[in-house]
Amino acid sequence: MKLYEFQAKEVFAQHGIPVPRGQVATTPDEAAAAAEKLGRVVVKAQVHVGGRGKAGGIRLAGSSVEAREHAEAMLGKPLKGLIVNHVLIEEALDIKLEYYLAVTIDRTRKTAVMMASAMGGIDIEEVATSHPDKIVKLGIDPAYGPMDYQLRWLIMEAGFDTAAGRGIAAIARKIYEIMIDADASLVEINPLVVTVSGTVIAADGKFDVDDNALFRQPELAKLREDSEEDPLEAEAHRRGATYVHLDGDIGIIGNGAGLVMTTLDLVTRAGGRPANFLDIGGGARAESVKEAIDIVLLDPNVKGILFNIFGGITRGDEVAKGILAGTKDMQRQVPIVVRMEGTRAEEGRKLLEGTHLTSAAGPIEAAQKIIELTR
Amino acid sequence: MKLYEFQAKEVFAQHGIPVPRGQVATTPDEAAAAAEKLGRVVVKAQVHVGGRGKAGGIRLAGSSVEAREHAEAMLGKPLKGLIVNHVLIEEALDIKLEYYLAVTIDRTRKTAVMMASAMGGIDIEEVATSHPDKIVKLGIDPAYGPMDYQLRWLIMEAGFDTAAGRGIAAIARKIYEIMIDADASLVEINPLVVTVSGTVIAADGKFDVDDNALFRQPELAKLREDSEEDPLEAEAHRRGATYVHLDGDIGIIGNGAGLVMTTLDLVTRAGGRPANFLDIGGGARAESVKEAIDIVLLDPNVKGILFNIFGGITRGDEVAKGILAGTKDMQRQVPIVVRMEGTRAEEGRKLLEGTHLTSAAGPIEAAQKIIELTR
Amino acid sequence: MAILVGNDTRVVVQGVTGREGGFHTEQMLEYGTKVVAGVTPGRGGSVASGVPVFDSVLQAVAETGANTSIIFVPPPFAGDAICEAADAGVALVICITEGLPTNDVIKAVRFTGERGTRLIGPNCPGAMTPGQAKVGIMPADIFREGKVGVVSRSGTLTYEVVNLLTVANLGVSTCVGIGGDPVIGTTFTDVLDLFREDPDTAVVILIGEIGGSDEEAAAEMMRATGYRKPVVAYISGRSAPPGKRMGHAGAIISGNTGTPQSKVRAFAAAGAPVGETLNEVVQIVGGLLGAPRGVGVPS
Amino acid sequence: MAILVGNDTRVVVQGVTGREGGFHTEQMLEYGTKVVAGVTPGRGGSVASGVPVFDSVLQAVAETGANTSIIFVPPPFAGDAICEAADAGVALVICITEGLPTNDVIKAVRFTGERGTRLIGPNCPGAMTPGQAKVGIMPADIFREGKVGVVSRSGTLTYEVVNLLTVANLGVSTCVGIGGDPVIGTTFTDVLDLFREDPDTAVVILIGEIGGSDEEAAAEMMRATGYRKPVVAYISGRSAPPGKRMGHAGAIISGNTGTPQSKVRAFAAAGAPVGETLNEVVQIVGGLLGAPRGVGVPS
Repeated sequence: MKLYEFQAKEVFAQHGIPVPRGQVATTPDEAAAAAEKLGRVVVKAQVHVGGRGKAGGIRLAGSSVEAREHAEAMLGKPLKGLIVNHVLIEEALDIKLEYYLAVTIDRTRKTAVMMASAMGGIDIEEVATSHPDKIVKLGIDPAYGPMDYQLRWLIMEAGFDTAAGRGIAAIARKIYEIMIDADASLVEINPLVVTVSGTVIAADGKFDVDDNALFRQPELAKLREDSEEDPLEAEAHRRGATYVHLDGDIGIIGNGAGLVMTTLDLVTRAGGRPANFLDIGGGARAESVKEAIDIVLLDPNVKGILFNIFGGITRGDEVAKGILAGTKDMQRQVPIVVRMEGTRAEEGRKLLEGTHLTSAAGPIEAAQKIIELTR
Repeated sequence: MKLYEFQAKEVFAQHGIPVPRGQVATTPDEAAAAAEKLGRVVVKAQVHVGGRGKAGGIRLAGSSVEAREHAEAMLGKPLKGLIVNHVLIEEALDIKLEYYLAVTIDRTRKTAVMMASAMGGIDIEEVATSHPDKIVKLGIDPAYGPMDYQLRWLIMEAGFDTAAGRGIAAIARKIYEIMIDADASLVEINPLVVTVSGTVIAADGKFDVDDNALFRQPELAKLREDSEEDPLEAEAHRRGATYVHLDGDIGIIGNGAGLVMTTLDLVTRAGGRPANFLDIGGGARAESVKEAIDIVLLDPNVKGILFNIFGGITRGDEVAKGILAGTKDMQRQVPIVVRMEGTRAEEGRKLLEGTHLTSAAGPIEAAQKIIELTR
Repeated sequence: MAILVGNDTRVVVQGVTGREGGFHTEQMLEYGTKVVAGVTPGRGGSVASGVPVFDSVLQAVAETGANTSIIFVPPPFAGDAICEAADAGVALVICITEGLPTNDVIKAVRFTGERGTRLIGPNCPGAMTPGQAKVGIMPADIFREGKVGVVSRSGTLTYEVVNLLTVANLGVSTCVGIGGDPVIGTTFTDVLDLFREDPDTAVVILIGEIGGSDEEAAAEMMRATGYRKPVVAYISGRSAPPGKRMGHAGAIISGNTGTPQSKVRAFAAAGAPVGETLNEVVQIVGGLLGAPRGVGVPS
Repeated sequence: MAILVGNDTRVVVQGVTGREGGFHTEQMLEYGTKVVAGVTPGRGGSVASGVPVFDSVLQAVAETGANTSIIFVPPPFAGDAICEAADAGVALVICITEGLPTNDVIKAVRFTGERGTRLIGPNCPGAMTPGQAKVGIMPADIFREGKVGVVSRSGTLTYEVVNLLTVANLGVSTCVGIGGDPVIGTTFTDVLDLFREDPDTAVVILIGEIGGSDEEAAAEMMRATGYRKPVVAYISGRSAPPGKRMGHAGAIISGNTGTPQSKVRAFAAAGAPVGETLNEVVQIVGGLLGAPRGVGVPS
């Protein structure tokens, strides 16, 4: 789950990381009022995309009139395909240096890793491609957290301004603290600005939360709904499904992430275009299978559904019952192909016999059949 | 440095440990007002001694009138030799069980150690003597802090009420958190009460702060002056001296804790009674030596002073200069014996020649001489 | 004894009184696995799903000599359960539980590593040596004994490939599900290291997926150490778009890392064939096992 | 080479540009100790007190091959400095700094222990092998080379006893100040273990004090392992009242622990004589060294 910049900065401020004075606005009036108080401001569209600035999502405003105009131009409009619902009005900074500082999970080290670069203000993926040597990484031992000497090393290796070193080290300690206390999977400050007067300040903020930890982060869990970008995914997640929206027309339902992914691959390989990823998980009951069909059909592009089930804990007869229930009062009639193997698959297949459902002997055959049926 | 019960409980409450509703009072009127609000209360004298209850320092009051009477009987009066300046007025609890729970430093394990006993409400030293098997200890790995399974083990081994186990585990985690966050060297809850209604609550609280960590605990450092029991020690510590007040009549000054301790031993062994321990530390300058004499003489019982100096970083000539300065305008004229060895001892001894000061060749001789001179 | 689990395995089930824990305890016992104890705090002294229940792993180990733990406790408590098992001296901990916070996994990995305890998972189907022991949740009846080692990030894909092997009259030496989370205890590299020394394993199937670089690391290890046993790989999620998390918390292409291209390339560089489908994987394996031993991987 | 420090010792001074650090660097160099580097972050590239200064211990070790660190940095930073040295691969870290928060020491002890680095101190005068190396702050001119190992919780008491040895025409093999804090890296037991194997040490003087049970632990180790080298002990603070902290953070009798009686009894049980005064200690040592070798402790 991703937080918006303004939400991330609220968390930063709570942890004592300096952020620019600012205010979030949902209307041009609010934007103007905020600018009135703050003076020279930047108006920043709150959406989860990279390259906001180039796309016109960050604009300088010298007056509240100008701030209102910028807000008006952004609010309710799409930016790189995503509708802007909030703008952040922030004091403009006198920027001397722009750095990059982040903490995230290093899957290989199996620890948190802190990353620093003197090439701030640019998408870090770009830096990673063009100047990989300009990104310095520090693995953090979970038993001790970042040590002073390690942060000194990081700051020195990154080539940061020596005078700002102490302030940057303090912020580095705090983003790690946030990672632990708030179960973040990414805390990123880009750019971390050193102002002309020497202050270090988080001019932008990214904050991804570990979804698995939301049970112990009630404050962050409340922000969840806000942060969903895709309305279909939002609805599916509200209903508790593991659903990813894609841009094709064949709905895919299966049990187990790997199996569903592979089903997408097989459909794509056979020339079809999957409309979604939906994993009913292990041991799903009939009701949740029915629900899965409903969710997939929320997408108006879906012209057919492919079920790929390999029963382990999941029982074929339960899935079959769910499919029958789901197709009985289906919003739209679309062809369905079912491939079923494993625990109680035989019983399941028997239940589906004599219905309008198409059965397939294996996943490859299933992919071919659903493509034919939706062509 | 020790906190008073009411100060410890403030810290407890900040960390979410349940404590009885209560209020601190410095006058009988305040005590009565507090009791008015709280109903049936206990009036507790705030002094750093064990066995307060038996000594009459904890009294139940059914009314505000009674609370006022108890407060009047305690405030400004000595309890086990210490003047009571504060009383804590607290709601009376319906006690079902009294436990002991604490965290402190285990010097042998070189970690924090959590201690639990079902024999609460009694001085833990007594339990340690009479029922050592009734105290369960859990070493805490600083890399991980207390783990849930360890606390379950502790609670089970201590024989705590199972229903209260979860509440006790939460408090155990919090006292460790306090130990780390507030640099405590001891956090003790005795008794930890399980009430008739099943609530777990810290009915008493002890909290010793690691003096070495006061630099990063500004809030606690402010309480320092409050907590000094001995006025002479309070004054000496304000002046920055490492001073311990004892009940004899020979002032002892030396460099290095071990050397001063040994000097006390030698004086005691020779039949004298030391009035204090004062370590001028390593590399002391003349001014601080002069100051040391002033501090020792604040104690009206002091009839003479013994200097025992073995110079390492400390220079004999500096010490001698300090002694001369200190004796020039001494508040009271008392005999002084100086034993000096090590770095620049010769120069130091030369400076003292021809004065009224007595020199000694070794510490044993020095102890004998000061005893003779003060007899 | 193949690898990781076998006839010497003595299992303690953490969370034995839960729905999942109870069901799979019975399934494991039915398969013949030596499940010797269960643990549920506060339920010590009782019997559940046919095994004695203890309040702590420490007690269970002391009383029953358990050397392997399987964990079914809910996610908020699973990290602690892993550490408890390691602290009690259990040599192998298999965490089935899905949904552990990554911070808890990082801590548990550090903790088990320090004590020399091997952790498999979390969020994995477990490990199984057909004919000897099943310490996991895989459907046992699809397995046949044989010479093929299987290691996989996905549960159901594992069953799929095992089923194809059985249909092709091939069998499994040991099957290990390492789990689909971003941070896991035992990696592909670790399992390949074990299979290397296992005389019962002639060829290894490795089922990877998008996300992370564990497959690349394994391929690089094979290349660098001259891994002799043939490995046939499969990569799931080749059609997944970047930035989307495909069910598994770890299955996500972020920026330049975790792409299927990078993984396929790495295996190619290590001389390991990559099947386009699982059927193709099993065909290649069949060919390898038909060919004389020690010939290695066909290029 | 006696123990801990000797001709192979190559010292890096952490906090070399401070007043204390600078002064003692010069003193150590003057004694002939191989001080090869200093560290002060931000001062790398300069020279201080005659040694090259680096920004980090890592750099200092890489450039100079330092294997021993001595720490003079102020208390808020000393715990981190210990860890930095251990992380840079320094084998022995001696922390002179006084006033470290106990929590920092606990963490540093855990950290150094994990990396196999020995920590002496904090709040100690260091270690010295006369004629070879002084890594500490003790006044060198009172030392003579000899056969007596000295280990002590107190700085000035150490100087006192060394001085008495010198006056008695006896000398020191290695002298180790372990420090007076409640939690310390190297204990009496550890140092006795080292002296046991040291052919240059014939007898050991152990200077303990009230507080803790490190003396009892050392005595118990001697008893349990049949420690063969004669040890003569001294306990300071015999006249101290309970509950009062006598200068050293660790010198306090709390409840039943840390009493001089308990320590004296423990040494008696281990067959180690306890001198009533330091003069008596040196007399006993003199007697032992006069007697034929290997006779052990007179009862």
